[in-house]
Amino acid sequence: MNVLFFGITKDIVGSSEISFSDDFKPINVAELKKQLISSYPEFLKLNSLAVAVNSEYADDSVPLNGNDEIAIIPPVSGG
Amino acid sequence: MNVLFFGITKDIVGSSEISFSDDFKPINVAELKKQLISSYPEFLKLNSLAVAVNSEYADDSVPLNGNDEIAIIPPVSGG
Amino acid sequence: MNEERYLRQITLDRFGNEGQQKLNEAKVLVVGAGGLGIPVLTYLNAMGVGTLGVVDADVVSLSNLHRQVLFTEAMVGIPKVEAIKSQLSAQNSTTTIQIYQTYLTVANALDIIKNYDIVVDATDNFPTRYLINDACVIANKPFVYGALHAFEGQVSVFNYKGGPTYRCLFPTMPAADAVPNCNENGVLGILPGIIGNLQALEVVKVIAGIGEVVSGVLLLFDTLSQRMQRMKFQLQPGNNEIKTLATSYEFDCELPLKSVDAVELQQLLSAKPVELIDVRTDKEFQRQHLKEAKHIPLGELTDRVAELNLEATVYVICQSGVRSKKAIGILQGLFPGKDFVNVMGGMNNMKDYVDTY
Amino acid sequence: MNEERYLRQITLDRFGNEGQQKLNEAKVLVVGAGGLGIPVLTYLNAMGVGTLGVVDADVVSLSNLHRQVLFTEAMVGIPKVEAIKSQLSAQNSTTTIQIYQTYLTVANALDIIKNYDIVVDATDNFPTRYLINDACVIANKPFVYGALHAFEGQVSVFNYKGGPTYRCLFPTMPAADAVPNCNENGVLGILPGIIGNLQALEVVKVIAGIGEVVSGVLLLFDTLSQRMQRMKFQLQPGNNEIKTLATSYEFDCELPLKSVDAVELQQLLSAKPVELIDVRTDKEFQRQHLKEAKHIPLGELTDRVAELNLEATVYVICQSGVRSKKAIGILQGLFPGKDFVNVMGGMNNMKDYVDTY
Repeated sequence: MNVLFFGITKDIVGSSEISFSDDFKPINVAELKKQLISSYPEFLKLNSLAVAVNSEYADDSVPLNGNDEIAIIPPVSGG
Repeated sequence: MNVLFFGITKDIVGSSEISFSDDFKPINVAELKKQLISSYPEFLKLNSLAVAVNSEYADDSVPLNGNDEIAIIPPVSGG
Repeated sequence: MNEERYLRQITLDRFGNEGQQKLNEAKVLVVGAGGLGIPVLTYLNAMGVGTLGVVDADVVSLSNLHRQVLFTEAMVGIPKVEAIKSQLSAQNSTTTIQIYQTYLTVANALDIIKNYDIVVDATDNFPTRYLINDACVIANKPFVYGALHAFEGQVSVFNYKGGPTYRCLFPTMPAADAVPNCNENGVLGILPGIIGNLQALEVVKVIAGIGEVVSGVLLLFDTLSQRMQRMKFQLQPGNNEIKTLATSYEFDCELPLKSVDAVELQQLLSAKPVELIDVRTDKEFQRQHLKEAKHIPLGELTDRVAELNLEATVYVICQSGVRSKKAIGILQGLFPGKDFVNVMGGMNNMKDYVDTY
Repeated sequence: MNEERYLRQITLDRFGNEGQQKLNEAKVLVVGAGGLGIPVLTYLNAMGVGTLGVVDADVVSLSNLHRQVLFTEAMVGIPKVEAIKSQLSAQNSTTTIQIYQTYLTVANALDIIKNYDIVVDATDNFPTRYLINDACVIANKPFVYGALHAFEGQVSVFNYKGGPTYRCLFPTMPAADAVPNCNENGVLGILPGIIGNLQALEVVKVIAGIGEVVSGVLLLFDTLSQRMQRMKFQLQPGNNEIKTLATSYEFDCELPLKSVDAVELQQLLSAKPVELIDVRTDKEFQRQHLKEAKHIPLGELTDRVAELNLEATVYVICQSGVRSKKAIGILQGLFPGKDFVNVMGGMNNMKDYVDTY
């Protein structure tokens, strides 16, 4: 499962994309957020974080499958 | 098989997309060009016409399959 | 309306005289006259939008010029809205240009917005973005959003014909230190040019009723790969039923904070020795710093607090005033009861003094 | 190089001082100072590209202003390259701006291009695009291509580090009447703004060596859906081995054609009755036409040739001079041996006279 990172989350993770092996794949969006927070505590501060699953906004309950395209989209403020 | 049209070809065809039923599906790019010319003689004038099959430039010999994404891309000159 | 002037648009199938007439009758408010607002205003003015409003309290600074291309060197120091009015009028004397030399606030937002058909969010900070969202929902106006981070930009049209709003994407404002802004993080001059032009395009589509408006879709543009991705999203119940503005749109986590501005700090520095901590990176510090500053990068602060002279009042500075607030948050946690003072606007506002120290 | 001025770019990770220094040392040639060239020049100048060259023979006209946003109303009638030099210098006095008030031709192309690192194709016609391609292959310079049709734009970087060229996409020039240009077809003012900015971005990426350059990929941008599609393509053998320019880049099908210009036609009209056929659409004709013109839309020409007075010399006019050439091609086929006269530049060049007739 591949996860793309945008905005500040790319800087936090230090990469624009990370892969989860099937053994550690989160079962849903809530689980994914938890895993990100535990690996990168700075995610805790991003109270408004959009997650896209296959190009659609996904709330915490949306289940994740191995071949889903996932994107982590934080708010950005610059202008 | 769906074909997307760009630039002047969209104006010639009068639509941004047309479908070929499986019975009349061209077997390759050369055949597709022939069918377009026979339906829309103005294609004859477009001596440089790029055809993309699944987002890759395709020369006349490339075979076409039912679920290919095809785009007809003419040169454009405006600036 | 001069036909000759707009001939190339009038000739265009699916736009024509009707599209041009709709532009001519439209009233568009642009909030923020920076990297995004400039291209939006420039193209809407040239294309023949009849009435343009501009809200911005700032003056032109030299470090604006690399991306705010309407401003000339001679305009550095004058109010942005005045510079814009004179430039836009020279390009198209038929546009009515209404300038508001102020920040958009809870007190003035609804009064200003009610006079326009569409609002463009071209600001550079979260409090104003959430204020625009709520005010547009209350006033029932669509608004065209654009925002940047480093090499990326976002575009969408919110509150359009019952479509979703900014809060459907990002329900609550991030903490003050969670997401950096352009002044802190930097931005390639061309990026706001691209994003602002994509916003101007959406404004024209909304006014003229052509094409698919980017409503319920967030566009994500990346300069490094030159790719545009899309995310669909829905209206969340309640977000289009806001009836009143919040009392304040300041950052939720705003600390009760003592602060000084550039002039005050300069007076302090010339009057007496002070404990001034610069929390920027090594690179930023080497490029330019105040003579009196003690350098402790933010990341090393907790490990190096022993170096602080806590007998004196401790002033904290960074590039724009955001990281220094964060540092003070950390220090207040370590030394409750002791006061720390933030240098508002950071080194960005110290530039007139930095060479003399 | 002024650090304060470019602070927001210098602060940016992966760009920094090195990126800024590379921009400062770069020399970029922009061919065409129209809808595409203006945003390219504006942003490259603001961002700190050290040397900019501009090739364009035209003067500013009123119908340019809706998309060529650097020109003010007061500049109508003056050479575009002069207007540009004065505007860009006011915005950034440190840029060296080299102007060439000429068309790019077989005679001057190699001499001009050799002085630059990168060429931007911001022209509005096929002959110049093919000339730029061949000259850049010979001179071994990358060139950043942008072009428009109605609501769509194309962007790519050709001849970059051994990558494919324009001829790998479109091997030979289309016939003169196969593909319309913006003057004939119309263009929304914002579209060249977006495409030009995407070109400027590629120039910066090539110079600074950041991100993935759009080489071997054609970007297709559609304003109505605000979608960007991509097509990959390869170098075709031989296209990077051009050693000399062609003798001429005129349209292959160029007809041996008699023609008059606006002034000559006006003299003819005031001197004697003439047979003048206007082949534009009903809508165009209703908007504005010459009193003496007989209206036969191009599509009806073959059916209505009986209406022509072939005893007189027949003059043919359209909006820009392209469809009238096409009409003459048809008429010459029907009446071989008879001369027909094209009105060069069409109604676009008649605007000073149209109100008096």
